[in-house]
Amino acid sequence: MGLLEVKNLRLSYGTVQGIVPAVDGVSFTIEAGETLGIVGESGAGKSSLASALMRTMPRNVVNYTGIIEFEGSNCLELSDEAFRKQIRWQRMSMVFQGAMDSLNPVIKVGKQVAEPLLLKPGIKPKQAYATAQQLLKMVMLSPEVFHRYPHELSGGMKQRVMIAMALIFNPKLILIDEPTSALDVIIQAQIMNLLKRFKREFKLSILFITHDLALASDLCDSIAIMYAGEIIEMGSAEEMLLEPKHPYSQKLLVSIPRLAEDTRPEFIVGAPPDMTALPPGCYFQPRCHCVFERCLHEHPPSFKLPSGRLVKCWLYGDQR
Amino acid sequence: MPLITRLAARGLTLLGVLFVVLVLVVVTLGATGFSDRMLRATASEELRGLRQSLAQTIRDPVELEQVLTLRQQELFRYYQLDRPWYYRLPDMVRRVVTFDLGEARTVRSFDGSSRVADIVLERLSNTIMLVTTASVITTILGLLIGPRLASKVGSRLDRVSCLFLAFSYALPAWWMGIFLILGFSFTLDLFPSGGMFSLIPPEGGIARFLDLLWHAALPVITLVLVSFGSAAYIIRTMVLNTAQESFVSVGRAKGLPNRLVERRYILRVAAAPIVTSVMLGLAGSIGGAILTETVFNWPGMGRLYYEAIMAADESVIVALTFFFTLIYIVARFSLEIFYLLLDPRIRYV
Amino acid sequence: MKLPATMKILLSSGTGKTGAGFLMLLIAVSLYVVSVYPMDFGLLFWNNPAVWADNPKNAPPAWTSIFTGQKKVEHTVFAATEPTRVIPGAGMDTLGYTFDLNYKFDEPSTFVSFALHDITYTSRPPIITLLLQRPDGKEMLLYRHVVRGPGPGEDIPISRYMESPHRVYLSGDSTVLSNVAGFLRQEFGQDVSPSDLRGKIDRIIFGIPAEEKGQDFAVLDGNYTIIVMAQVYHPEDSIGEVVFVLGGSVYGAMGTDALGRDLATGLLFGFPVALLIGLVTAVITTIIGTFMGILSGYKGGKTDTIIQRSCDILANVPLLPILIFLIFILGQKLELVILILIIFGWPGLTILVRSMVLQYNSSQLVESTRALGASPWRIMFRHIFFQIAPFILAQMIFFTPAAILAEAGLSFLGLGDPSIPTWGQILESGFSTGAVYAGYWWWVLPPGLLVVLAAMTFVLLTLGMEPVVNPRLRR
Amino acid sequence: MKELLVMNHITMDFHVKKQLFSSLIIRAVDDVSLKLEGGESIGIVGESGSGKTTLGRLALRLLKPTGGDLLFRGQDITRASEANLKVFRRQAQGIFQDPFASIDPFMNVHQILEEPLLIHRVGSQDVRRELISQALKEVKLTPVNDFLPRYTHTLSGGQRQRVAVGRALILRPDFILADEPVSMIDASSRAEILYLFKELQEKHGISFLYVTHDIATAGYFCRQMAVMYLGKIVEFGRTSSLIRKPHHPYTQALIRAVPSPDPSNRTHERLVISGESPSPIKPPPGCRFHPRCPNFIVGKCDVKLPQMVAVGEDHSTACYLYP
Repeated sequence: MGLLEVKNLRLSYGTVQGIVPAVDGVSFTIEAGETLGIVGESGAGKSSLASALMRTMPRNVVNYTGIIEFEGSNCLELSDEAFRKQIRWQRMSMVFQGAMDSLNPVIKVGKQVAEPLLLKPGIKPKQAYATAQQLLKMVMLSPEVFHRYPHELSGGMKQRVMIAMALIFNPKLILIDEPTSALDVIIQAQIMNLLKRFKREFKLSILFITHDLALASDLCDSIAIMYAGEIIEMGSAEEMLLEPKHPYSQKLLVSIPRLAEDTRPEFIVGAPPDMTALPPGCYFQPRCHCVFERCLHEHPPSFKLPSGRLVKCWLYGDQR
Repeated sequence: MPLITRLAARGLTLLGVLFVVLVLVVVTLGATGFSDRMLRATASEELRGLRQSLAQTIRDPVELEQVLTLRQQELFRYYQLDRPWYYRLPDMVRRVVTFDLGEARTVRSFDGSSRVADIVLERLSNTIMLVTTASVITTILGLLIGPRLASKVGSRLDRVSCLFLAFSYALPAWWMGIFLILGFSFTLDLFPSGGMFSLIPPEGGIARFLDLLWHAALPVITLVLVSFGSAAYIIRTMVLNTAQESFVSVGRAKGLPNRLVERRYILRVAAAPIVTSVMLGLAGSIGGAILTETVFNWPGMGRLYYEAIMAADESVIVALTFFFTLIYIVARFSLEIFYLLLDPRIRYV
Repeated sequence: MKLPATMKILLSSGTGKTGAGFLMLLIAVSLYVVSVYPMDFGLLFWNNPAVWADNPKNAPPAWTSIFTGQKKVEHTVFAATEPTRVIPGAGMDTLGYTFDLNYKFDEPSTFVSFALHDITYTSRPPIITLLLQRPDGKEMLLYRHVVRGPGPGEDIPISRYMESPHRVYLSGDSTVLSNVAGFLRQEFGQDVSPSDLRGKIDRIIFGIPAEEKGQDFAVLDGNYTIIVMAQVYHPEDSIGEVVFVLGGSVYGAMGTDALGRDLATGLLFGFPVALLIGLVTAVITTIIGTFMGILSGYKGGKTDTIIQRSCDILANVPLLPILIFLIFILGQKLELVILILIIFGWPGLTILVRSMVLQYNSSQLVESTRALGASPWRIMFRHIFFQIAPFILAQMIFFTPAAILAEAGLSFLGLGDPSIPTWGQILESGFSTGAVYAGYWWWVLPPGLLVVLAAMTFVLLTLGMEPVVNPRLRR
Repeated sequence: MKELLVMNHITMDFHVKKQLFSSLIIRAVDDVSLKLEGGESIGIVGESGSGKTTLGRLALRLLKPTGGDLLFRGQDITRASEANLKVFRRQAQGIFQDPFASIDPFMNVHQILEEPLLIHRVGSQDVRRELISQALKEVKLTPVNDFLPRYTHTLSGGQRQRVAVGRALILRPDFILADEPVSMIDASSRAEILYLFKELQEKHGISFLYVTHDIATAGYFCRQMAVMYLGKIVEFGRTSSLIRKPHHPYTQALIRAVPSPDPSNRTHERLVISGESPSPIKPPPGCRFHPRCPNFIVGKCDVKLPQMVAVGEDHSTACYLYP
């Protein structure tokens, strides 16, 4: 029994063009202390998945079904208020994308970090602030940052504050959504080192969301690749990075330019699918280099390979 | 300190505004010959009086004319009527700036003084009282309603309210006033149709105050009705914009109760622009007070302005234009300070 | 965003639809008025007391009878230019004019009057007789008039009543008094002296002696016929127009004011005027404001400094007091009002546009277009302008009610342009003559309501534009 | 090959209004010299605040440099007026980071591609139409007629950027500045744009200045590379040698920080320099990098600015570690 078990999660938005699926029947499990990477390109539904787990979806959600079992309780059965009181931030917290505007500009950093703790009955403000100070120290920020306003900090510092903030309740699971996409490579490496250390020291479970497969390799024990709202392949980091099975995963891996080797990066022809008008059959079929007759008409289910890896591709349809 | 420099820059600009308005007023008066006519009238008034008193002592008509001509030249020199109007310009500006506002021709203060400064000053507090009360009520209403609409944007309530807010914005203060007079004063006879106190004001502090409240009710309701629509709408829009920011969803995700998120993450952040826009609108409603006071016969500066225009009393008009600008500018400057206090982002730039 | 798309979004909201509907209404009424009314309506009609002389003063609208339950006399004017029939006779013709009057009111008329226009004759002056046929079968001679004969040396044909008509206030005319006294004596056997009937004429001609005590005459309902007979002695002789006025206590669709002016006509004329004030001011303000804003933001340097300083000052001036002052000193001209509104209106927009343009200045759009070698004008008005166009359109719509309200407020203070009647002025005349305190609601409420309608139209359109300007609100 | 674009000791200062009458100077680019030869490609690599973007804008003369000279085909264009730059504007084009922001959303593809032709008054309507369809074919937006009437919001990021490339290409320029052209594009489409660049370079002999924070894509596309830190070039060299044997500690740190998809990554922390790049308002004295440098020599690095020294064939760096 994993820490977080997601089964057949669906999330759609109601828009002018009609109902647009964002997360389309996603299932995965995160064990305690494990890190799962969700990798996908823009529009693949990664961030919608995160908001579905944290229940921070925009208002125009029309379809929100499935099972999210976290530490034994089904989150979808909890009322908003119960979810907020029992789970959100205390047991499952999140580091948001775009640290630049994720902090309240008119509240001092220290108070923002301590804020959720301050609201807990029985906790003295002094205690809460001390915890916040300590967390800031842990993310390698100087103590004076506590009294600063967000706009006085650099992007890297803000992202550290966001990480400190997510740790205030010492949660079991942290969702981390593109933590470094706006940062420079060196700062990115610093942050990744920090996360790596926390993961090790606190036995944290992490759901790491990124568009960058290389970055995912820095942290993740297993990796799931998303395309058009679905997980099309999922397996251990070793398998996924050394021997991806799905044509999309393969192409994604070789599209990364490498500094050390002389291999030419490759690309996938065509554009990502329009979520309002998905193609028939496999969603990846119009761009796939291995496409055959069946792909055009039938949507592939997840096939479990002997190693335990899941692939949504007809190429593996006969290997049960 | 950049904070002080910013304020100084704003202050300078606003003083510039005051000065430009003043010059505009004075030049308009001078270039249209208005000021000439007024001063001539004053001079000839004085001469007529002189002629009457002199006629008692000087019997010789030729001599009388001579004396009068001499006196006239003297007076013209005194009023600087012997030179084109623009020579008087610096002097006029200086006088107004130093609150040496001169004498009114026909308008009088309540105790009969003809000094413009007396007339204006005794009315100033009445206007400020009216406008401030209305502003405070409007802001509170706006803050109660705006965020509520923002949280339900697109709903039936929001759409209906928007219609109502549009109606409120489109409502002219004077007409609203007339409407209320017709309804509550003429038909229902619940409130007085005008004035600030009853004809014979009741004795005693509390009774007097209640009398004032009774008289102020309709004008205040009028001002609130015509301005709270735009105030609520501005607040709704700003709250709506702020609510889309990602730090708000972070606040929610942090497990903070909804009310707290609304207060600390939306209202608090949007406070600076909200206060500015709402107050700016209200500073503009000093103009609206001119009309409201006229309708309700409220003895404030607006009513005075109307009376002065009807009586073509130049010096009162100049003084009032100056005062309206001054109040407006003081209000704007206090806003700047307020903004700086509310928004840490500005403070440290 | 393209214009059709903008329109689509605008019309997709309830507020936008309502606003557009109101706008159509305003435009339709305005077009009607412009095509029917003379341009100098204000001087020729509205402010010309002679035109309204026959009307009842301070009369409420005719439809108010429905609510009061009492059938008030509706002010009616019977006029004819051509005779209903011509009765040939020996040496003379009789021109007959008949008007049917269905009298179904609960009260006598407030007055009756009779007027003759443009009479031409050759030999003998015509004789005109006014008769009233009553529902009780009795016929009443009201008035007889012999046109003044030719003076010495007057040319033939002789014209009379060309400049000013021959008007008789029948309710007070002495010959009418004696005619009515005669009628009473003959038909009802009442012997009264004409002077006793002063002030009772209307009650008698539309009534019969009352049976109940305390009342001398009761209203006689039914069909009356007003007959005008003119005896002319030459085929060329003509009568321009005969007019019989039944003075009512209610009038038309919107009632009358203290001068007897038909408020409906003035209110109708206010439509195109309000639209003109609003749109002209808004369009010119927007053009200047946008131009200056783009110029200031894109050019920078000295141009920017100069424009910014001017804006800082002009935008901080309290508008209404200055407007009042300038109009008072410079004269009550509508053009002047519009001019002043524009002068103090553009800086606000310029400041907004400038700040938007500044964002675009360092944008990749402007950089890439500059790198292509595009001229500043092309960048400013082909690229930047289109990016902010929806916003500018919204601002323009938003300016319109502000201008309408400002003019109305000014008019309300008695500073309106006297040659052009506006809603504000109609209200002002009501307010300054104490109509409010006399309860003449029909005089003060409709003009204000129309100001609200016109202003609200544009506020609603602005609200409808909201999702266009702020894409976050699009759903 | 002849020198196409030469930057001689270019300096760029920005004035930031701080107070009513005084302003702060930010030196975004400090004494940078660079030569771009015909048909060549140089990558400018650096983090935010390094001045790489400013350098790119200077190369297109979108900014007037505060100091130094800018020569294009031997002609001094440092202070030329916009009117005199007409020829330069035709021969030098730019492709910018955000293909959504750099293209007018009110124009369809046809109008976007026609704009440079209209600005430079090229050809009749028929000629222009022909040129446009040629350019679209070159950036592989086919069938051409499907794309001509489309607005950019209906295109994917990669397609939009190809429209931008087409627009830059249509005047047959000699020089293209590509400022982070692939950073906003999905990873799986990046290589496509880079291949397109390479193809155009080989086919038309266009020179590229490739400004990026991503040393990996630059490493693939550019023959030479300049690494910038706080307004200065700290290392310059042929890409192969610079990436294999980076000399400057900053370049080394930059290369180490680039993640590669290796499952063993998660088992150990990456070696990384601490701290963040300081503000260019108050750059540190001496070597700009010394406060973060692991090899910092007290009394030397923090005193005097190191000069560029050759450390190999066509490879130089500004660091006291290399005499």
